[in-house]
Amino acid sequence: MFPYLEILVFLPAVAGVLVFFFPSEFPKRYYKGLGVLVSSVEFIVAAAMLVQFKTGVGGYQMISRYHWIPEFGITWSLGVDGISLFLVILSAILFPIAIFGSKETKDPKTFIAWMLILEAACVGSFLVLDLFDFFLMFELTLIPTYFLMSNWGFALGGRAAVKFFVYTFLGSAFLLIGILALVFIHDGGTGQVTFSIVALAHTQMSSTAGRLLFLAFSIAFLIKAPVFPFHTWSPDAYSQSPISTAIVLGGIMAKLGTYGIIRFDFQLFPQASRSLGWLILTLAVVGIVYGAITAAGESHLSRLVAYSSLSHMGFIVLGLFAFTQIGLAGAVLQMFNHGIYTAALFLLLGMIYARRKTLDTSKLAGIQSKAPVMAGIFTLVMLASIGLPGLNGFVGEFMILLGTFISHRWWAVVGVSGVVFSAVYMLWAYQKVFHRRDPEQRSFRDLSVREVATLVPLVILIVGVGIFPNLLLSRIDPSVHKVLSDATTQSVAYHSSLGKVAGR
Amino acid sequence: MLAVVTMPDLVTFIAAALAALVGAVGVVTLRHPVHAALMLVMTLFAIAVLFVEQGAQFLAAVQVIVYAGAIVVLFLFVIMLLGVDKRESIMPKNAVTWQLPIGLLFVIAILIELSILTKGVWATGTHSVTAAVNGVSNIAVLARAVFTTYLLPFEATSVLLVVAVLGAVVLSRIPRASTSEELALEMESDAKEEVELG
Amino acid sequence: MRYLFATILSGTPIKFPQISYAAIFPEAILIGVAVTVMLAVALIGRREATYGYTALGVGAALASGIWSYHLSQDVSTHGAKSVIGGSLAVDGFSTFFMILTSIGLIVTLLVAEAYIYKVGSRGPEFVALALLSASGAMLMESAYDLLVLFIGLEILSISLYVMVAFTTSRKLAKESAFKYFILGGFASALFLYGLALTYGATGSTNLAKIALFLSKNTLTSSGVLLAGMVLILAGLGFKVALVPFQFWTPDVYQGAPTTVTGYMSGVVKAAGFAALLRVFYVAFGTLRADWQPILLVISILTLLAGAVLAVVQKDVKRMLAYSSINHAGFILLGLYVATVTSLGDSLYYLFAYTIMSSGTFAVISMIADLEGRTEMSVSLEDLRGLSKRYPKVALSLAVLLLAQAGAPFTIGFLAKFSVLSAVIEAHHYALGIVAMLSVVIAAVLYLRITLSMYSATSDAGGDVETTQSELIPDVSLGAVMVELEIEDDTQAKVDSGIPIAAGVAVFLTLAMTIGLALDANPLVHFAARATLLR
Amino acid sequence: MSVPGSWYLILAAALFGIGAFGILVRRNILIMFMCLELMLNAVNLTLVTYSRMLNDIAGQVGVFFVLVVAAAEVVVGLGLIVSIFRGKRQVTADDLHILRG
Amino acid sequence: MGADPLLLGGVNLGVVILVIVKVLVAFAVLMVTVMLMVWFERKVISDMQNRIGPNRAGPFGLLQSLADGIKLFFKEDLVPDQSDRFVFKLAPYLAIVPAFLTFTIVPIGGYIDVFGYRTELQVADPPMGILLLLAMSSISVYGVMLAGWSSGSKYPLLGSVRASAQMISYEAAMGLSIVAVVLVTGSLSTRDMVISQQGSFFGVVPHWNILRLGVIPFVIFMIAITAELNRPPFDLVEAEQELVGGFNTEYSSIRFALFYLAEFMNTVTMSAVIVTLFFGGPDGPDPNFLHWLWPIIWFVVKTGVFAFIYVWLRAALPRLRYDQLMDLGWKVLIPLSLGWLLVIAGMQISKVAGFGMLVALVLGAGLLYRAFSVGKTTWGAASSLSSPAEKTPSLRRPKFGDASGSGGTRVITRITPEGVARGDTEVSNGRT
Repeated sequence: MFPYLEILVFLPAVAGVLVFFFPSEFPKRYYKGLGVLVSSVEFIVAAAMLVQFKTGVGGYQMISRYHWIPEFGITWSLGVDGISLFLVILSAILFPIAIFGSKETKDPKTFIAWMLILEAACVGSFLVLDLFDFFLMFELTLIPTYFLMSNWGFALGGRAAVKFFVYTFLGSAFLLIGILALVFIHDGGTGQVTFSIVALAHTQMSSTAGRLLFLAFSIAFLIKAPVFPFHTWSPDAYSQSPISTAIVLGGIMAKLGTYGIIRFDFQLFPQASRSLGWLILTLAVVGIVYGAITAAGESHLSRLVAYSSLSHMGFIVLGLFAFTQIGLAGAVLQMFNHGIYTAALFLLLGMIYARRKTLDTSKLAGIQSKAPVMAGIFTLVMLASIGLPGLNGFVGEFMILLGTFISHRWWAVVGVSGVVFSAVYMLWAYQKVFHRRDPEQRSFRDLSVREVATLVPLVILIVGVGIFPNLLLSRIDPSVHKVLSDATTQSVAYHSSLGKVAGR
Repeated sequence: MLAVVTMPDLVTFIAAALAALVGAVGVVTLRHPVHAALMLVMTLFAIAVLFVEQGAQFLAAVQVIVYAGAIVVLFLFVIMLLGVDKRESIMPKNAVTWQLPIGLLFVIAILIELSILTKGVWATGTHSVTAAVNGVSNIAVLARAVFTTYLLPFEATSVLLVVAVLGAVVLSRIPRASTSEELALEMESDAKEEVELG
Repeated sequence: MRYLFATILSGTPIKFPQISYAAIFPEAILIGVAVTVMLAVALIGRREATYGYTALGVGAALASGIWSYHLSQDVSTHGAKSVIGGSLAVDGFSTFFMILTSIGLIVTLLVAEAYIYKVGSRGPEFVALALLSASGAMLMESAYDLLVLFIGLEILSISLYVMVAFTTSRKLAKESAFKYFILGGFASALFLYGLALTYGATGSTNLAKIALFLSKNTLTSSGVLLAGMVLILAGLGFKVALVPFQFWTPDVYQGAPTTVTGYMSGVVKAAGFAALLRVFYVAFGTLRADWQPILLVISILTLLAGAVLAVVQKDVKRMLAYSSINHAGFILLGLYVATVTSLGDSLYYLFAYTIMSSGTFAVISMIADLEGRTEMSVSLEDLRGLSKRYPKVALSLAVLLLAQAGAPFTIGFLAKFSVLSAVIEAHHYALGIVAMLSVVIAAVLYLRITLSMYSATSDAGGDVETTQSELIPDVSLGAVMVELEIEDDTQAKVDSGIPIAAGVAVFLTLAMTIGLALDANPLVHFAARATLLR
Repeated sequence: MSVPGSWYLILAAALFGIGAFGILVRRNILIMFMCLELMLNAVNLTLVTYSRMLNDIAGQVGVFFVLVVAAAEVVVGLGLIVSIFRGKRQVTADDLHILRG
Repeated sequence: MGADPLLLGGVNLGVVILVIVKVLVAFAVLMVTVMLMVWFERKVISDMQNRIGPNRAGPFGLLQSLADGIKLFFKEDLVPDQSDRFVFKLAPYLAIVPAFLTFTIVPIGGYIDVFGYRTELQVADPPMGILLLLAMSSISVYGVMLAGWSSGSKYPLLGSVRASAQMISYEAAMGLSIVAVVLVTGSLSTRDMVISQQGSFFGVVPHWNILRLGVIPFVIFMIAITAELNRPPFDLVEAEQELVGGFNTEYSSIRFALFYLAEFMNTVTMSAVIVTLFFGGPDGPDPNFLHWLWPIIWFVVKTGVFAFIYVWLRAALPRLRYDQLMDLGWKVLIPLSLGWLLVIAGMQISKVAGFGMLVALVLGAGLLYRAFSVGKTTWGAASSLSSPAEKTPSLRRPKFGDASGSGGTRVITRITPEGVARGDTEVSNGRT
């Protein structure tokens, strides 16, 4: 079989490392093209994989496995299922766009190299089936991000990068301890040291141990997502990153956290996930409301997106811990959607910044009349983010709320307020930036063809997924079902409700 | 315990122990390096006497030859060569005052640890693992041990001596490297370093 | 004449121990080549032929390493044994460390090539001293008797005192050399006193005999033994810079020639830990309950102090000194845990650490050389814009630093992982979290250094400050681009100034840092197989 | 019957302590160095005493090695001091104040 | 194993008294000998210089030394103002005590029976015997050194620094030649050494160490000991022309007398030691009566010969220059004695380990000596290499990328007054 997954992980990694060693005579202007080229090839491979992916099958597909460090029981194993599938696709879509849309002129060689390595790390994190490998990849995302943020970021990028790094690394610290503890508990029970997710899923442990491990894992994922109250790094990081990195941060890396929750928390500690679900649910709901309120008060557009992201990630977590088929499927779908429209938002912000050198809502005004194309696309993306039916944001959010309502009614009720708030702050910001009359009547160039070309794929996805969610759901559902049935014995009861929603 | 100790032994021990202690205290308290060195010699001699008292004549002689004869002489030599025979006040004004209490604490810790932990039981090991000390003269026994059981460390000491010779040669050849202008720059950079770091 | 044999041959005839020349070959070749170097200088007198001397030294180290590997193969087939009257152990542990020492020595010598060229007339002596000192390290690593250990320690230390003082033309260097000397001597004295008390308590200095005695006897009063143990720990702790005894490290690391600093942080630390591990595992293995609490406190302090103090430094060498303290804490964790597998984990960490640290200091030394800075002061400011001036050097340093931070796909990560796994396996979860905390703190440090290389020069830094309110260094395409392009052309060839030997050394460490992580199993397996002779 | 070994050991411990104290407190480099020698001598006394108490020659062999080591250390140490302080008048550690702990 | 039979039976009052008597007798004898030695030296030198020498006090001026001593004793005792008083007063004693202590290990005869106790004719016969000589000779440096230093004056200080350097330098050679003796004796005890020299080769030639060892250790020992004693031609310590009077310039009165006494006591003692080590000590023909007396006579005669030789040397030889002195010590005597030691060791071992060992060690010794002499010549050449003119790196070091770019030739960092110059690339980056 064609090694899609290996290529997906190693192509950008090898390309990234090679770029580092390019001779300095290599003209600088070609680097960006090179980056786009590599990531586009990556996209093509990902697309081919999507075609190859068998629908209606729950487990991992295209599994490959090599013994890497037998002494530690570490293997190098890759596999994809419905949960990781669209996250990989998301990465493969967003990276070319981020690179293409990037405006970094300083040291393009290193920039491209880091971006490609970051892509490899992100894709790798989604694809690996071995806890050790996952941790490696999970960690590996930090380093490029750190450098991208501090070297190409805004003035305070360095500080934001340190904050980001310390927060997420601290989370990883717990993750690593948790992984090791789990492995040795498994070792104690079976006498077999392994890091394989599949093998570890059936580890027998006391409920206390399970809860502690669940917390250790969750902290890492909640920080990465981010979920209230671990989000404090994110506004700084989003606002100080270069646009391309912000796209990756908000669009892809945030999903690493939620992906980790499904993949590891649910599969490895199903009981603890259920018994401590209320805790995470509460955090998620608080995050939804808090993020929305804070976003409403925020005058810096990037920070606004960061807080809105907090709110939206809260929704996703809500969907996850609802422990219903529909909620979980919605959450997985929403991960994809959120990635798309967040990326689009950041791209637009970058374009605004390139023209006005500021993202402060109080200093921006009257763009709509000068740049109608931009305003139009912005409106569309914003509406998707608010969750307007027919656009992609709606499907996921609706399924999440529905799923949560089934199992955790009151949380869902509070969560709905987030939708309302998001409409408020988004429209408010839109109104300030685009509709107010600009007192100085400064000029504002509309989007160039190139910029439109950058945005078009995302717009298509926003609309397309909104209209045909089943293209995705049909691939997501079996895996979600498998996760749930592995995690719970009662999944059959909820299965029936899936039919109604899916057939909508 | 005292009853079984013979008089000459007791007298010798007390005299030598006192000399050793006085010498040691002298090294630590006397301001003048030369005086301190002399006090050190006194301690070394006293220890040599204690060696003889315990039947280690060879080591006593070597102790005097190596320590008193070579080491302290080298000390004195260096003191005179450098012309640093100035008095040093024990507590210079700018001295770091924490050193004294720390030092005291450290020493008291060692002594208390030893005296309390041991509870009077000082030696718990088995008798004669390597070779028994043999009567009046143990030089042959010592030599035998050095050339059999401890052959390897004995040979290794030769490496140590090579290192020492090499080191001494290297260290004493240093100032050749500087031309006058380098020297000038060096001083300048010294001053700069002080500004940067001091 | 009759008298002679009456004296010497009276009593039992002297039974000389069987000398296993194969076992001491790694040390012997180093010593032999050191002497050869000096003889060559005396007889040929060409002191400026640095490549020749370096080649001799590297050849010796290589031979020693290869022979050690051969020995380790031998051990794995025929089993470990003690040789030469039980004073040396030939086991997986000792051969592991000998190979490690050879690698460290090779790197040191290669890096030193540029340095000894600069030192001029005293260059060959440096090579000889490095070889001798490494032979001391090897002696320490395979010592099976406390006295042998002590002699090895002193051979190592005394040559090192000289190497540290090799260029004392600057005040800082003088000071650090002396500080190192006095404190090193102090540590040796502590170790010796510990040796003496241990001898008194057990009746032997041989590790196996001590262990045998302790396993057979229950001491009525273990005070002397405990005191001896603590003093030995303190003495060796000084050498490897564990926390209450670490205060000399930053000064000495900063003041010493960077080449020597690399050597100290790599080979010397490895030797110290080898001694520490062997003494505590073999001789005091039965007293585990007594030393574990002490080690727990020390390792936690070492981990945290190393990491925290490193972050507040300004000079790169000082930072790395503190970070090496942090690493020492990790290695000690393996000893503290003292499970069957933790020894191998500690060894793996040591190996990784030695490689990374030697490499890092090699690059720092290269930078100081290339930039025309003094050896002692490479501050973060100096590193600014390094990636522009010397892209390859900067990249190497970045990789090595990231490896030290524990970045994935480097041996640094695997090392931390393996020690942590030992800690967790023994159910010390809190300790594991503390260790990871220190990693997080230390990582910030490494990233800071790396970042400063990749950020603009200090001039540009000023610009950033003025435009802070304006946020981005972006977009006004034309002018900036042209400027950058011009700058690049002038600096494109700057990397060509790298001394060949040092370049090879750095490449070697880089290759091992990455290569041994990608194909991790051989080294992991090797470290796990490096068991102690008991 | 000669004096019990524990007396010697206590004396040696005291000497060791005094030497250590001296190193920590004194600022004159040469005197610090002398204190180091004092400590080594205390160790020697300990070893010889144990050698007698245990009726085992190993302790004396140890002293033998310590003497060699001490000699080597002094040679290098004094060489160091001479090379450092050549042409200076004052040999106190307080002169060395750039590096603080 | 030689041990004084006196002490074997346990210690009681009689033994203690006997030991004290032995000490006192030895001291008295030594003092008298020293007195005579001073006279002897002056007389002999006078003779050699065609003078008469002391002839007023006593028969042949024999009491001249006593008279001088009494005169010095009554002179004013001056302590210089700048001196370190305690050390100044201590130094003379440090000079004289080792001189006497060395004498205690010299066996001057066989055994003697007194009051039922059998004892050796030597003050003490410790098992480490000859090491005491080394110990004491190394202690005797202190007297000279501290005397010079404590005077608080430049010339004495220079004298004492010279003295200590000289004494340390020659001690090594001396020790190595003693080791040769120990090697053939198999014991450190002086009595054992003497005993091992009894007998003869082929019944004719005495079985003395000077012959057993080949003459070389003796020559080395002789030269080294002369230097240790600071006697001519190695008396740079008290070179009047250069140093006014050496380390004892500031001394007067009885303290000066003590130094003087120490020097002559050392001369006598060392003559006795040479006899003990190389000339069989009290060994000699024994005409079968007065068994206890003959050894003493032989001993005294031999010692007298060496005492004469010392005086002769003083009269005959000019003083060495300081660098010559050091060269001789380090570059000739030490390698020579090392090499010879190897040869002797080879001879000893070859009896057990076969002839090949001897050959190997002789070869080794030859190589060793050769290496030293090569080192001697090239060391100078090496140091000229590091002279500033030649240090300028004329060589271009090969670097990465040398072939490709003309700009890539980086000359090694040079430090110039203008700043740090880095060859032909980038002279300044704005922060030199």
